[in-house]
Amino acid sequence: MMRDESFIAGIKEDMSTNGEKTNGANGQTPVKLTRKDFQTDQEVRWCPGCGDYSILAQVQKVMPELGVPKENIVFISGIGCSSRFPYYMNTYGFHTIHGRAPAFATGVKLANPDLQVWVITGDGDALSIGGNHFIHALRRNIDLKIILFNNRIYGLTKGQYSPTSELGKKNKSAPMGTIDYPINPLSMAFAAEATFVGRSMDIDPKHLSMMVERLAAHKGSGFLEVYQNCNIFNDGAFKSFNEREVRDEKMIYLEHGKPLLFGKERDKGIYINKVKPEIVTVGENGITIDDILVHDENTLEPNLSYILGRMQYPEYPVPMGVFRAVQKPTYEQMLHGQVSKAISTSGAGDISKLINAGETWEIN
Amino acid sequence: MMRDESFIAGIKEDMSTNGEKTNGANGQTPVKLTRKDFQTDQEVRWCPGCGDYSILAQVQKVMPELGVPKENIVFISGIGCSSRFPYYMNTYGFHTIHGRAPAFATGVKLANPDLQVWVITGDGDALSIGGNHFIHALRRNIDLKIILFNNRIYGLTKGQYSPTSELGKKNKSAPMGTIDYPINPLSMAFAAEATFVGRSMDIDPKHLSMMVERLAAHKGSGFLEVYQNCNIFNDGAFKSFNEREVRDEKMIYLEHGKPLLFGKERDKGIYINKVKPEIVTVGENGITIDDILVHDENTLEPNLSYILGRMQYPEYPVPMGVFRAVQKPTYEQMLHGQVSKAISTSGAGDISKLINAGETWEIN
Amino acid sequence: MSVTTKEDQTKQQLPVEELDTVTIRFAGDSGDGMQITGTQFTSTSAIIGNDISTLPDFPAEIRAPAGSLPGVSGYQLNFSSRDIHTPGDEPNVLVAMNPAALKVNLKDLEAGGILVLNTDEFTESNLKKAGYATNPLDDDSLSGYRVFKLPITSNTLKALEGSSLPFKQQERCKNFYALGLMYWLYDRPLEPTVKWVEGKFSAKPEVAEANLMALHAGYNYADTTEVFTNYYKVGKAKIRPGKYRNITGNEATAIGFITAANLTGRPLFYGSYPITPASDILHELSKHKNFGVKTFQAEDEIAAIGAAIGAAFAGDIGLTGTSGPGIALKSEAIGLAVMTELPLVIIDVQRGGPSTGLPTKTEQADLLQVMFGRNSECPAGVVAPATPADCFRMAIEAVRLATKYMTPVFFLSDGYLGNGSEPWAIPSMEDLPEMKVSFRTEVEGFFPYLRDEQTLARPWAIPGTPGLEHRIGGIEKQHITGNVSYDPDNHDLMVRLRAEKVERMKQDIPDLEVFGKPEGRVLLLGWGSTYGSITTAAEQLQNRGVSVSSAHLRYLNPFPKNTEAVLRSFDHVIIPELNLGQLAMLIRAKYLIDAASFTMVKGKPFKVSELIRKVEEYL
Amino acid sequence: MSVTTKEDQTKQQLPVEELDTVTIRFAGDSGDGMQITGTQFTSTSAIIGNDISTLPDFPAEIRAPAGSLPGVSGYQLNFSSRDIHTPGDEPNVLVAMNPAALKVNLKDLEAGGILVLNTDEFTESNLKKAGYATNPLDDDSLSGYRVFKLPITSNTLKALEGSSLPFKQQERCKNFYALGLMYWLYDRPLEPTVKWVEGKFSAKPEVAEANLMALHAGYNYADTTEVFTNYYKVGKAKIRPGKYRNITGNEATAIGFITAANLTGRPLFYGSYPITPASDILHELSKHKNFGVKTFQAEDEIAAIGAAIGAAFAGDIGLTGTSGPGIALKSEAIGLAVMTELPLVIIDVQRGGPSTGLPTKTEQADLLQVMFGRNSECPAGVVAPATPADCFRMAIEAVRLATKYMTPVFFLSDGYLGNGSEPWAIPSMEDLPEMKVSFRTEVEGFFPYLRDEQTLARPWAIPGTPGLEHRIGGIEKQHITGNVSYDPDNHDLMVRLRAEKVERMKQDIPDLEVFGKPEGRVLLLGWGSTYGSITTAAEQLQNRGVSVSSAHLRYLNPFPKNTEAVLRSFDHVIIPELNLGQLAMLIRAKYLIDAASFTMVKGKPFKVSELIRKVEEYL
Ligand SMILES: Cc1ncc(C[n+]2csc(CCOP(=O)(O)OP(=O)(O)O)c2C)c(N)n1
Ligand SMILES: Cc1ncc(C[n+]2csc(CCOP(=O)(O)OP(=O)(O)O)c2C)c(N)n1
Ligand code: SF4
Ligand code: SF4
Ligand SMILES: [Mg+2]
Ligand SMILES: [Mg+2]
Repeated sequence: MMRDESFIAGIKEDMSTNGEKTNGANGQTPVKLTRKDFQTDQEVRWCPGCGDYSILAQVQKVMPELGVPKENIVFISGIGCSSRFPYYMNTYGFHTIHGRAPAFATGVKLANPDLQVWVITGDGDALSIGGNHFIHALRRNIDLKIILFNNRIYGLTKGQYSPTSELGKKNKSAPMGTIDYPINPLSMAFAAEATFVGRSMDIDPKHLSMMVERLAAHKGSGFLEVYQNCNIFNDGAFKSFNEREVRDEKMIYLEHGKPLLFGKERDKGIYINKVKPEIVTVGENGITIDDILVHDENTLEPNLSYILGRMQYPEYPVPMGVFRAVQKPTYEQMLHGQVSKAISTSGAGDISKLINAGETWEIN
Repeated sequence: MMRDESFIAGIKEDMSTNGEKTNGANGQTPVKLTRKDFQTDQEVRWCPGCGDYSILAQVQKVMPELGVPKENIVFISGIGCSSRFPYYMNTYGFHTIHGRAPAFATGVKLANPDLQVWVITGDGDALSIGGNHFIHALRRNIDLKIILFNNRIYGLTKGQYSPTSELGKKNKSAPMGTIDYPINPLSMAFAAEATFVGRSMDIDPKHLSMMVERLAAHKGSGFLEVYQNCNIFNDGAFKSFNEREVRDEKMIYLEHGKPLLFGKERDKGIYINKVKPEIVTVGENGITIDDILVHDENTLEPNLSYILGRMQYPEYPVPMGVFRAVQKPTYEQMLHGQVSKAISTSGAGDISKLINAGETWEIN
Repeated sequence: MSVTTKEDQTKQQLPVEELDTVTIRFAGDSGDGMQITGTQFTSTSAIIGNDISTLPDFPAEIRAPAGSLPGVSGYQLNFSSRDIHTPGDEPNVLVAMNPAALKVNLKDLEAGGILVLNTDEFTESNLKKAGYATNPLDDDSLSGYRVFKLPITSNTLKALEGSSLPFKQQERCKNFYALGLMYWLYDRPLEPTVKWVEGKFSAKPEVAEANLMALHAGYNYADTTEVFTNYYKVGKAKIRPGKYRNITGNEATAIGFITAANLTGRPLFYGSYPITPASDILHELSKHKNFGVKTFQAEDEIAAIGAAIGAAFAGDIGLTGTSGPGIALKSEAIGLAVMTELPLVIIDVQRGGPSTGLPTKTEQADLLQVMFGRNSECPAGVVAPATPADCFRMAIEAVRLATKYMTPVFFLSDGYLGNGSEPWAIPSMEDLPEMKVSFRTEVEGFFPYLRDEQTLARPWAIPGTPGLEHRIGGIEKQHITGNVSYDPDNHDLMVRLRAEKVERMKQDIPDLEVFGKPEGRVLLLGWGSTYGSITTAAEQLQNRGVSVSSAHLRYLNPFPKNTEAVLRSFDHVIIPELNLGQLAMLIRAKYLIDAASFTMVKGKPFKVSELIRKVEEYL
Repeated sequence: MSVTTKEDQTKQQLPVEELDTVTIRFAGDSGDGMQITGTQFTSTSAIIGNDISTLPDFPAEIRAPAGSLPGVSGYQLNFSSRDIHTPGDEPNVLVAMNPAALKVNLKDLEAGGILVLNTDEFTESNLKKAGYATNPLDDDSLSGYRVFKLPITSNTLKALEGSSLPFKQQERCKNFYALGLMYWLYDRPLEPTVKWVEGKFSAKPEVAEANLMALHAGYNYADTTEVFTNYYKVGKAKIRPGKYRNITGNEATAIGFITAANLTGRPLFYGSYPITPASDILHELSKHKNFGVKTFQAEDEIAAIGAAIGAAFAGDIGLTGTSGPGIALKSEAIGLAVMTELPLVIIDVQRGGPSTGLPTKTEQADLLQVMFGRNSECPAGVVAPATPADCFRMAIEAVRLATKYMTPVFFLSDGYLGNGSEPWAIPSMEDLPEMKVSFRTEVEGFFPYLRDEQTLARPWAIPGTPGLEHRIGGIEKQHITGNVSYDPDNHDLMVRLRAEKVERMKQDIPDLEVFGKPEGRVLLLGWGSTYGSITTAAEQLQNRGVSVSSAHLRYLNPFPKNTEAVLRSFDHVIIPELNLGQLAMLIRAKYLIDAASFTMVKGKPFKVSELIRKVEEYL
């Protein structure tokens, strides 16, 4: 892609410094908000025990920390249980139509880059009907904070398989078992070259809130997959690896600049043999800590992240954390940059000139 | 995805041996077809000089070799210059709507797995409006032979940028330059875990016909990207690496089981340093042929293919050939397998039983 | 058929009242099993020979918080010794399992109606969730009803003492207790439910036993405590003899299409993407793979219809189903099916709108969408079942017309039909139409767009047929050859041919029938799920001796041949619809008849009384 | 203004004929530059004061094989000393640059018309490509015309001898040679084209020079060879004084929306996905980023409208544009905009259908789609420009209504309007309406669905406004609060409020004007791009003294207040449409007037003569 570099350099010059206004940037005294400020008067209508509650709680907890005034925050969702989320956030919100939330969010962000725009979606919403918008929003590197509640099922429509359901799973619409090979949401995000990709889960609130904070801080297309339990239609979908008792051995937490270690004793690690990750034990077979892959979120080529994202249970420990966080000019910066450049080149638009342009003639 | 293995094993048992009938399988004497048999009486309506002609010629050339009777071949396309293709193939054909060809093709293949079903699409058709169907067809591993004519432009609508257009490219709809980061079609295919992924180009007919043959032979979701010159709206899009004079140095042909070598002297090769490919020279800096990555199409995990697919000009030589060719049960096999299983378990459906099922009562 | 168990001894001494029609509504929390209670009461009533009609009412949330207003789930049924067509305007009896259920449903109960309350659930916290400031058990807000305050939960638990089931599960049996109470009150036998429970829970005998104990406990409680001072009988209805089963519209739709495909001799292919209230059709069809049915859950509605069209091209019976928002998405592809003249049936189980609207409620507002919701002149057939069981017949009709005329046909159901149920007189195989399809195989004289003279259908020539290789697509076709053609006159011709083809279905559809006198003062003209209310209104008015007839369009495009003649035989035509007057618009435009539109868009069917009041304005 | 160069000397001695109207069609291969020839002739004619009207006719293929029938590209223009409204029924002159162009266009040429042929291209191979068995230059098939056989290509090459341009490029100048011929024949000045060429090719002076040499060569050839034995003059038309420019409908649309946004004080956001014939609006808008215009080429039509709705939510003027198939795809999202009551304008540049249809041809068959092509009751405003220049005005109207009433409005253009051009009387800034929008900022008393009493609009409260945080969405809204509501009565109310809101736009749109007497025997009622033919037909009939008037609806939903009154003032209403009677259906249903529908679906406008023949049936 020969032209990228010089073009981006050009764009960087044109760019006005757009970005969300932080608290007080409006010229007002910053008001310290609390979690309660982000709750609405609408009754929360998820099934009792649903993992969505925990995600809501963590997001509401993180919000006041971000220093963004709540009028500058917009939550946009598609359709699904998860997509009811905006009703419970006392910010601006838009519960749109199935699968298209990234498109609406794109319009909001392009219209006003000062807004912090979140997208809440489900595995069906984002990866089935909405797969294309999801990919295109990510590849454009528009600054959206996308959280996908992955419960591996269609919750709202009562239990059909979703694109992340396991092969062979029996359910309402596949009584003999699903025959669709599941999609790996992270692979999609890497293919689309999302600049931020992370994963967390409903039942690890501390990690979850940390990930939400990281996502909020990122400028560019951000994607966070959250494993979420649907206790009605797909109870325990993740429990074989994410229950507290087994978690240490069956999951691995990614930390930038640190070796990829896991296990109760933190003695197991990931070693990359050519391109294939292998599990090795430090201290066995001559393996030392130096053999262990050191995590690096920041490489522009998503090769490593892609490989980590493909590590799946039970062959591998399931990675949690930030897979990738890189910086490149965002779509809204480039678009508004072109607007600024056009104005500086041709002057601010003048309607009278516009309509009188081209060849004209007078009739007397 | 724990359940895969046992489920697939089960499926394999259920599967009737579906597959395209080859010539003569109908019980008729095989007739040797020629290239002419695959030409129609419709005037070919592409611009003179368009790369599409070459692709048509190669496909028409390969067809008779396949041994599939032409009544069992179906070409399905979306909308675009490329999508006019079916009109010129004297087989069954369906010129559908923009972006949705994989969906129509899925229906055809599921209705009759004996048919050999080809999908012809463009970079806009497959990756812009049709991105989601493209991914879902691939991930289901339904036996479709998808050829994407990538000319990095919207041809039929006269020159707007496409999802594969280079960043910064000036064109009809982006007079100040495209600000969309381009999509890498191969990355998408790997993310969707397509079981066959290849690349070729209009101006290398020998390679192209070989790739078409390979694609035809594959059972499962097959994807072939073909670099195609649109001499009207994007002339020379690939010439910086694919012109005859520079090709040897700037492209690399993948061969299964062979080291990844290129260059006029075939002395340059690809070395994988952790997960990052590097270009090295055999005989320099202590590099021997054994350091060179040996190509392997058949690993189930698409890690390596993914990394190769991300090698882009000018940083890397552009790979051509088969990136990945693996075998797993196809969607139509599993679906028809479930049908067979249901019949063997519950008996062939009986309408009278069906309507009289459940609690019934008599009124006299 | 009535059962006399030993527990029935008290009953014999109590006064019994004969009623001809009763409407009961069971209401409780989503977790309370009210749908089961309702369907059990329904089947039992059907089995003993009542005519029945039902209306389930689900909450929009999967499982709203227990005890909350949005979490209330209801099931209304009407059973009668007469021929009935609606679940009843106002319940005569309301069984409310908690305060929220009372709050949501009380306004519908008839004045003086019977109100059965589960007192155990009227706790402070539940009252608060339902928004009651004071406890209605204690204030006099219920004084206008015959209230029975019963500790249903605790009685159930008492009856199950010693059961090995966990507490929560024991508690869940309370719906069977309530069912037992009602069985006693309306003199129903327990056997059918006993049989059902035993079958359903055959793998979990403790659950079966607990449910049956609760059922009997409820029945016996009523019998021994004399809490009810009389009981009721509702006699057998005069129902056409035959074999019956209870069926929901969505079930009838699914098996209707399986049957239709079977009659054509081709496999059924169903491409769909889940959406309320159409998903159950996908669920049902996916269970019947042994009929060669292929169900394909696509990535979205567009892929679903795309696959169905592809399957039709390849010779399957192509079917796709969804609700209104999904139809919007499918509309571009429907245009392609019209242009390529392939047989395709599109199911629309309508729901409240616009946009996401009221997904779990019913509406009839997609008629104009299915008629016109595509670019350019793009005609398609439209049929609409009138009752849940009628879905079976109209499914067959849709396939018959689509395959015979080689064109898409809409099957316009709605949430009320889909989820509602009624007894279905199971047809015998001989009643079903002949409709075997045959593909073109003859090479000589084959042209993809050469038309049948009578139907204007083009030949169905499927891939795999030697010598008929041809190409179709969405660009205008040349008459006869089917080649791409930009010729102006050809386009005009083809546009008119496609329209004429749909128009010609007229020759193949039955006349519009009039219920009542064939001429007179007022005709109520309806379509779709309003059949029950409209027919009942007409019937009641006719019983009063008023000159009112009704007619119900089950074919909406084209209209039956005699439609205009029927309409012109009445001084006034009133068209009641659950929309803002869509059929009325079509009728007015076509026949220039000043038909009055009567509309209500509340996510639920008309009440008979509302229709009667409307008609009275014209008398 | 006429130019007398030294070459004009011969001309002075030849007879000149004064004509009041001439129709020329230039036709050639797609690569022959006929569109440039046509537009140059058009601008020059406009500049010297003729009234003009044009009809370009592109092939559907990008560049079909040279010399083939599908590769023919044409440009027809009508210029006159009278007020004209159509590009003319039949050309008086046909310039055919090759056999294919002759083959495709000859049938339209008037009997005895002038036929200019480029003999150089009548080679055997070209004749074969065009399907000529014998050379029409040699047989007598052209005997009914005044044929001029000229070696245009070789003359051009001769004139360019010595040019440094490659042969191919020299050959391409032949269109300017042909233009020169026609300029001479119709007595047009060369200056405007000279100026244009110099400007256009300022970076390539050799090209400019070659084109101008060809132009002069053509002109001089006519002047010196006396191949034409007379020439023509077409005098100035009486045109309203003012400043004019030639403008296509798509250009007028683009700058209309830029102007509209500017008048509201908000930036324009255009979300679109390319599609013929709407793409040029995207191209044009993308050039005007200095007006703050943001163009977003989305991944598909759904994303395009989604982004436009998102932008509207955030306070931009949300605009999305496409053609019929794209509208089908957008329909679900339009429903959301209706439900969330956001201002949005949807452009539909209609084309031939159904399905992919005839993508480069015109049609008026999306009216019912935009009215009804969405699930449930989902009303939106609809405006339709009548001429290319009228697109400017109606774009402003669309934005004015959408922002004032907070609801989606369709802008219904078509291929004929979009690509066609006409002189546009450039408005002065003072002529433009006041329509500044203001957002809600007041926190006190804010409710998302509290309505303006007069317009029923809800407040536009955009993200970023402190204290007005609120949530909207596609589920039914509670009146005033905008909270999710499943209440039956609320739903009925909201359905009717949304309909009423659109209906109330009536108070804000001008009356329907009648061209001709306000009452009489026949009214021709039209809409959209048929304005020209209908008005011309009415005018010609009026000139004959016949009682015929015409009226043109530029507001289609709602109709202007006086519509019924206008219609009832005539014995017969005839509604000519390029569809199967869509407006006729709406009018008949609404007013129960027996309006006659006159339809033609040929991918091109009515001929005036066809309309006149139709009207004559009613006289
Ligand atoms: C156009 C359209 N098609 C289908 C639906 C029905 N629908 C609503 S949500 C949903 C899937 C929800 O699954 P997911 O996105 O995983 O969300 P969850 O409920 O599991 O949180 C579907 C199919 C719809 N609302 N709109
Ligand atoms: C629903 C719809 N939207 C838009 C179009 C217009 N359209 C036709 S082809 C095309 C893009 C073609 O690009 P590509 O797929 O790259 O094919 P190419 O012409 O380059 O071969 C577009 C936007 C359409 N036909 N249908
Ligand atoms: S259905 Fe599942 S995902 Fe939806 S609210 Fe209930 S538990 Fe949560
Ligand atoms: S526009 Fe480009 S892609 Fe299309 S036919 Fe012409 S050269 Fe080929
Ligand atoms: Mg889900
Ligand atoms: Mg392309």
